[in-house]
Amino acid sequence: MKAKQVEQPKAEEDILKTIIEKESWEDVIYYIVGLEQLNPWDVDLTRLTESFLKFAQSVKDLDFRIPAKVVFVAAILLRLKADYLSIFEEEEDDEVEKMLKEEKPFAELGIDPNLVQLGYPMRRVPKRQVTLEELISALRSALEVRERKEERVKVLRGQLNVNLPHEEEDMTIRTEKMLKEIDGLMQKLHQDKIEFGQIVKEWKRDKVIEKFIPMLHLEHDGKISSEQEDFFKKILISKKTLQSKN
Amino acid sequence: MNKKALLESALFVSDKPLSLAKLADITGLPQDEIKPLLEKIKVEHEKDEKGMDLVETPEGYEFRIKPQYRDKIVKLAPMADLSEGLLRTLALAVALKPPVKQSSIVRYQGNKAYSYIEQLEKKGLIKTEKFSRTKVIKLTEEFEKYFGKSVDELKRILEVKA
Amino acid sequence: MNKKALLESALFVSDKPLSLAKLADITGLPQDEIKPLLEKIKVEHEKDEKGMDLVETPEGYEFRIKPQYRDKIVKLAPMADLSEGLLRTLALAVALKPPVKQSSIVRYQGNKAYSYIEQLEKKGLIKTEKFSRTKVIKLTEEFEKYFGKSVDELKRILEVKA
Repeated sequence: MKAKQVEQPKAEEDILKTIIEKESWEDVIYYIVGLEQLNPWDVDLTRLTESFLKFAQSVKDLDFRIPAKVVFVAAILLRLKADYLSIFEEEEDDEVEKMLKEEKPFAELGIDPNLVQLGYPMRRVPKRQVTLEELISALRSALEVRERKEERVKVLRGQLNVNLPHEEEDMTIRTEKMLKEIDGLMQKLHQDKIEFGQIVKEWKRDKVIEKFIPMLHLEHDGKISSEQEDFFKKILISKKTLQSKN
Repeated sequence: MNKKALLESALFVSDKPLSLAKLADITGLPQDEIKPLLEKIKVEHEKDEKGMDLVETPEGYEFRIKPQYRDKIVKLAPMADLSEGLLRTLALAVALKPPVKQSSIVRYQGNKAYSYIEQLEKKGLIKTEKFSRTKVIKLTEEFEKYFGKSVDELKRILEVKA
Repeated sequence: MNKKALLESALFVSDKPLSLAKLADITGLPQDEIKPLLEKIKVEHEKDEKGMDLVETPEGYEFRIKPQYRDKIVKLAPMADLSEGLLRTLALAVALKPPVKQSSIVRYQGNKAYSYIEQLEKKGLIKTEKFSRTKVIKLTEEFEKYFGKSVDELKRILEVKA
């Protein structure tokens, strides 16, 4: 990029005017580049900033997007200048070194830090409420997910070749059923402790599991307590207390 | 500076519901001065010719697009105020015919449902009650207001369409 | 369905100005029916007790907070907490053409830049990726939404001009 110095009085004021008038800041850059005798390099960012600050103070109703545009324009111009600097990087090594230690490299590059501070655009993030159609489609997805899950369980069962009993039955129902069975058996046998094996219909893996899991749930809920003297020994079930349950 | 206008501008710009305390903090007005002003804004927006409602939720006050206009403006705003997960929980609660056991929803949605249910309760769209060992979910008036339809009507629509 | 209310809800929910053509497209109303309704909304909002103005910009119509209320409600705006340092880091990331090496930004901002970059990443405005020994900074969709310009658009402009 050539750094042709052209006297362009009031160029910055013109640019600012363009920033305010043109809706998009790209247009501003095109405008700057398009100015016949103006090289973007020649834009005095300090002056641009000053004009902007003056403008900001003079208007009552400041469009929040204008400062955002100013930041972008300044950023792009800075980019142009940074490129220019890098061309001379080798010769200006000391210069760069010095700059690195500077507290305010922005100022060093001709950008007023205030410009940046002005630059936050205040945008709303409007949220809308969902529509009925969306509610319906959410239900469809929820049901689909469920179907896919069931499908997976079916496949898994097939693979394991284990007939997991009453998989879909609500655990609440299963535990309630089991508790009734325990109660019934205790009454029938006139015992306050029964053996786990007595409530398993058939000593097969799936039948054992069918009762074992609700037993764990009942124990966890504090409805029963179970004891086992040693591994693989009998499991004895007793009602936890004569609770005021039900 | 007009106090009502200030409240309105705060409600307009915020992307979250604003509590009375927050509104007091922003505006510097005492809460008991804010309440009647909000009431006034609310009544004004109930008119047919207004597109938004001012709604009070457990999280605070917010402007909401009236239900009958949402379909049309849906393309303009990509951000909905309920996530897909929350929406599924809600849809399930309707479809499974409230009052619904929490466990029934968990069966469909898995353990994430617990957090969704909590969030929906905070938003005031559902309420939960304990029945012995289980939680039961009910839909609220707020829910009906949100969709502009009664729970019964919604159930019917979901049955037909889903 | 009230036509004026529909227009109002569209203007309320959009984060961009809406042109007459766009409004016609959304509402299905002819432009010459829309114009007087917008005029009515505009006049209504000029009252002191309203917090927003309906403004016509070259891009279209939009609701804007009245200037006298902006200072008070600035705290509610998302990202209102971006500090000057963070903004400078962002401006540099744009100016240096993303993806930008972290070290390039540190060159301009000094060591504070590391913390700024971390904070900006947390806010979702940038993301960083490791490339061998250096971190590379990219702008995110969130950034695009915040500034209303796509990273690609930005890059194109920078490429053409730089």
